[in-house]
Amino acid sequence: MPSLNDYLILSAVLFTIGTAGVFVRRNLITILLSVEIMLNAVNLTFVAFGRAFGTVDGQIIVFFVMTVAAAEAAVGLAIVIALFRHRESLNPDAFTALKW
Amino acid sequence: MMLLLIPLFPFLGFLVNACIGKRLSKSAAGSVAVAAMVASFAVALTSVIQLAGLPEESRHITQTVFTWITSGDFTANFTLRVDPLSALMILVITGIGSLIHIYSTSYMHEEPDSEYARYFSYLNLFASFMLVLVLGSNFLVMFVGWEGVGLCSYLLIGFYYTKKSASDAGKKAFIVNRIGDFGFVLGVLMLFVTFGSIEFQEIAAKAATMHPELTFGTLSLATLLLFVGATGKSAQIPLYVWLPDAMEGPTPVSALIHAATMVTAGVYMIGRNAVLFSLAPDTLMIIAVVGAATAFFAGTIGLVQNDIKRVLAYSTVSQLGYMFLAMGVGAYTAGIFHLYTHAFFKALLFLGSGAVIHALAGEQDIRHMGGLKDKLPITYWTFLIGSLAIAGVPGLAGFFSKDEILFKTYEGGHMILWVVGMLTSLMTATYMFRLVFLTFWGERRHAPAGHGHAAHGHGHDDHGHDAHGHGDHLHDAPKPMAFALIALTVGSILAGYIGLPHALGGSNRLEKWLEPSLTAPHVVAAAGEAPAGEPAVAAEAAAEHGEEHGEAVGAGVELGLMGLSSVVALTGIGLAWFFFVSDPKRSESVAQSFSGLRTVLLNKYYVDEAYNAGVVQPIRVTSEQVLWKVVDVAGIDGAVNGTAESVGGLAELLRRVQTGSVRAYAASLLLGAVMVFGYYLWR
Amino acid sequence: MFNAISSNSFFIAQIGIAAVVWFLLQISAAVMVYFERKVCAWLQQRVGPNRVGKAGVLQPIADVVKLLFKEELRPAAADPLLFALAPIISATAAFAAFAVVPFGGYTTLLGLLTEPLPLHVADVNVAVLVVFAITSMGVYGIVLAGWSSNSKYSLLGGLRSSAQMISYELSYGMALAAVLLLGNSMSLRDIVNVQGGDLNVFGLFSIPHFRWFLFFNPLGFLIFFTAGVAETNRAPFDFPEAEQELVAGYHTEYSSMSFGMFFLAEYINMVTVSAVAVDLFLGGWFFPGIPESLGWLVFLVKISVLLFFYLWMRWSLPRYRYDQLMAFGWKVMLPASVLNVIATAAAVLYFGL
Amino acid sequence: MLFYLFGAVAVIASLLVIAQRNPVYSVLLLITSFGALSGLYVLLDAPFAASIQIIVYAGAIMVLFLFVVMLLNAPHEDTDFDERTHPMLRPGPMRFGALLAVALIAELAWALARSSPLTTFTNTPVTSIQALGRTLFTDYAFQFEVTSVLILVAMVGAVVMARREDAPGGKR
Repeated sequence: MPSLNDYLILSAVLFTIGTAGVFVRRNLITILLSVEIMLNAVNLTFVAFGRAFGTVDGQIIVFFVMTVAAAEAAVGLAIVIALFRHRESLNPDAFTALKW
Repeated sequence: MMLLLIPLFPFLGFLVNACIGKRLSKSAAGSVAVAAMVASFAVALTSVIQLAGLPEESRHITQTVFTWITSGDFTANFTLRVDPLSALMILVITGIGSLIHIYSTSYMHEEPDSEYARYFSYLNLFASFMLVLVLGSNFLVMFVGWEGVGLCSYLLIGFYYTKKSASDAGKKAFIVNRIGDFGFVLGVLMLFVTFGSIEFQEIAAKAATMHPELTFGTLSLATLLLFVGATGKSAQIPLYVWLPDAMEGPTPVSALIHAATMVTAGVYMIGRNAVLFSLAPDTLMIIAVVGAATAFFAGTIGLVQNDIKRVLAYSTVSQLGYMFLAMGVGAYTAGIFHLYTHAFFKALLFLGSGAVIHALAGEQDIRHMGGLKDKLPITYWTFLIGSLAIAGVPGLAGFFSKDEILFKTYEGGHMILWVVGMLTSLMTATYMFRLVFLTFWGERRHAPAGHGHAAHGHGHDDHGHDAHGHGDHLHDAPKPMAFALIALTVGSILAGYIGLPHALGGSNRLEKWLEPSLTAPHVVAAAGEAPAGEPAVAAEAAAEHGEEHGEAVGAGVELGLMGLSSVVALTGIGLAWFFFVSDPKRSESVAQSFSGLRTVLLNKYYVDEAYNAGVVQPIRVTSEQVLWKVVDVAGIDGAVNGTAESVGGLAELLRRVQTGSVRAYAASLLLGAVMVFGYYLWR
Repeated sequence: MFNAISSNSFFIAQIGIAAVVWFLLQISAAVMVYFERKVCAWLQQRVGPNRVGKAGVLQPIADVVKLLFKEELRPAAADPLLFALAPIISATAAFAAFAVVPFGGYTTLLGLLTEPLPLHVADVNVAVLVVFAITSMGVYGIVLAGWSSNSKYSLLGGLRSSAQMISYELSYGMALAAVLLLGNSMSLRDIVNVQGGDLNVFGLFSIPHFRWFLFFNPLGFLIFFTAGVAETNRAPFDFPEAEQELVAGYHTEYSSMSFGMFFLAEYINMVTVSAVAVDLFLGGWFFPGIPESLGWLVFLVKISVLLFFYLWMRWSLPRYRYDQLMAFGWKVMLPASVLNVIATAAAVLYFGL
Repeated sequence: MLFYLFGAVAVIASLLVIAQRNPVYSVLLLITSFGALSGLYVLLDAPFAASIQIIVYAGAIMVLFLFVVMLLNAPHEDTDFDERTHPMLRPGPMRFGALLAVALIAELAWALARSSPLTTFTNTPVTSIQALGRTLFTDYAFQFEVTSVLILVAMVGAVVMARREDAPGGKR
């Protein structure tokens, strides 16, 4: 029977993978995917804690996180599409016009 | 409720004329304005009748229109209140106001439509503000009217704004009034601090029950400040200078605002707070002295002025001085009475002079008039009666009121003031009849070519020329003007009889009528009996001591004084006749012999010059050299620009952070997260 | 959440049931193919398959054999892994969905077993959600097939179907929600048991085993069924494979058995949707006057009725236009289903159903 | 041991997601990882969370991703752009970020090491969806409403942004 810490370690690992993904990848869509990974890592901790404390709050927060994730995905992808129309590229470094 | 309608009608008239006046024909605009005034007069009349029906102790009608300001425990309601005093005022304002409106319809007829509408909109606005002033039941509402009439007076004095002198006069009036209003506001604030209220009634009640030692300092100061406001509004020394210049406005305006109504606001205000002032004897003394001084001073100037309207203006100042004298000696009734009669005959005189100017195509210099007696019969007779009234010839309005004042002064024991008053009334008679004789009697003295032209800056030019071309058949006042003149003449003859003194077998009805307004509210006074009844009684005593002494001194003295003053009046007229009719040379010779004094008088004692040198210039110089060139440019602008520039410079540095690379932002975000997290782990 | 396995024989029996279900599903596909043609023929006043075997009953077998012997083609430009994966995904999803669908009461297999055995593969207390989840997984099969085979027609078909399925999943879920309110549970078995109660007709008389949610929530049923049709890409919503426009949509490039799997998946999905519909609305294995022991038969009959509806619709209704489909899905179905949920909730609160 | 199975799947899949050059594969692998996570939720007696994990994430959000990937015909990363990228701009933040990621996991490990290990789950699990729903619509009612508004806003925003100018109808 795995302990709470195991779940936490797992989610820590996942979260870091996501974080690394955000930086390593040069494709906006993949970066968004990495963000989703991070979100899910957090969700895992929530569910695990909820289970540990025997409350439903963990799952409810997961519910909210998912809603937010959906919103984020919708808007993010819309932006990606708009960007892709302007330059035929999805590389975030292609969009550095908004600076000094 | 009806009270609101009284100021509302003129205001509506104002709105109509101000908004769509340009598109209205003259007759339409004029009739709108007149209708508004007449309607308001009707309402005023009905409400006063209703008021008279009420029992003496509760003789007032109050209407709270809306709660205006509420902050903490302080609330100011927009409340209108009619009591005997304000009843008298609204009747005068609406009544004479209507007449003057009617008069104006034909007087201003040469103006282009838009100007015409503008004129009437201003006039209506003035009326409405004036009514608010007298109807307001607390200082705040009164102050609204107070400032409002100031504004209208400014607008109307500068009505011919294309004329430099006119606009200057407007500004002068406005600024001088500001000085007075400043004092007024301070006084109001002080009263509020002292009594925690701005309602006339409450303040009066509280003050009446206050301990004398409490009242001593604060009340004197507060009332004094209020009086400063009054001097501004009612053209007393030292702030009278604006009124003579105000004659730049159209003559009916001078009649309405600068003779009948607005300038008496100060007097009214003092009457309104009679209780307060009675509790501040020092202030009363000052008021009395200032009043008397102004009366005399202005009278002397009036003797030598040559502009028909300026003479009247100075006489107005001096009559106002009379009123303040009355207030000062605690004869509030007398003061208000004089205010009321004066409204009639001074309006009449102004309108008469207006008729003359109208007939002479804008000629205002009496040296170029004369011999109009037969040309302008109506004007002449009405003007004559007005002059008799103001001179104080027995049987006419002025006689009773002026006499009342002098009598009260005398029995108040202020001998010097009484003498000054007498002298002034002598002068009054003199300069008034100088005016009459020079204007209407003798030969027609035409203006030297071009001079007349210069004199009439009014819109009368077009119809000025033909008047000059064949000056023989001048036309007398047209119907509306004639109507107004005659109505006012009747007024000036009869107005006095409501205040017929006991001595002449009349029971001074006016005094009875006004009493409730001038004494502390009975209920509260009664409540105040127990702890500090003494001052309350004192207050009543002070307010009514005229009556008591009336018995004390006795009718004999009063009669004697009347006789004396009538003699004085006749003497004055005689003097005028002696100098200006029987042999005009005499006046010249006298003028020669006292040339120095004459020039001084002609230049109004150089007061304007003194003010200019002592007040205006220093302020101008300091604000130009110091405030503008140093404080504003270096200090304020420097601060503003400095802020802007420093922010800009900082931005120059900070914007380097904006690499525009999403990943960089994310990195910084993560860095922050890592550091915060690390901190919590580490500590 | 899987209910405890009590004894060996019981365990074996369950395995058996799983196997039977799996087999039956396969068969059903074949049967469906046959009936599809037959019904089509009837509706078009033709004879239909009649060569292979008596009245062409063996036709499906022949088809399968044909499919098996065809060559497995793969476009050069296709993405090999996904191209292979896609049909498997859809087939798996199709099969898996049925796993949580109960299709009968308890049986002891005529006394073979000691304790009664529930007739389902797996009882999940959120069965409804699971069904929903798995159907939504089915999308990937089609989308990936469309994308991986790297051909315009396929891609278009894939995109269309993904859009279509996402749009109709919403109404599908909403219809489910209404039923959940009525059944006050997410376990299909509980829901069916509730429907096993008596139907009280206006307090006049009551019919046993007739408390079907169809009567309480007809609109819900309509929506559910329509959405189901769309989910399974059947006419009149068969856009992914609109022959006239896209040759054959997402499986244009597929041949042989991989095509067969799509084929299979489509029919099994139909069965699953019908089964779920029966469980949710048509009182599962209950029917007035028929003992629960014969429940599975009742269930079968009901499913067949629904399946017949599928065929009937396919051969009698013309296909929508794509934009019409979308407009219908978002502007008619979704609002209707939402209103339906609200109305149902209100009714449940008010009448205490 | 199911936990380790699912955990391994999740981690490996996620790693592959970011190691993958082809976004389509990334999406699919992410879906796999989500499947594993939902399995973990099941193990944590959270069937509801598990189901919506599949329905919402795998079933809706990921389809959306896949859809976009296909719509843009997702370019692999070595587009002509990358060659033209400003060298100072490209690798710097990437390396730095990776470094930070390492630091982060180090910190997390540290934190876990310090924390007293909650060995097992002793509390009785709350599996009933009724309880969940009750809490959601009573204690979290306000948050729920806020979220709905958020969704609405996101929807409008997405429609507006993804619409292309020449086609007023807009694209999904």
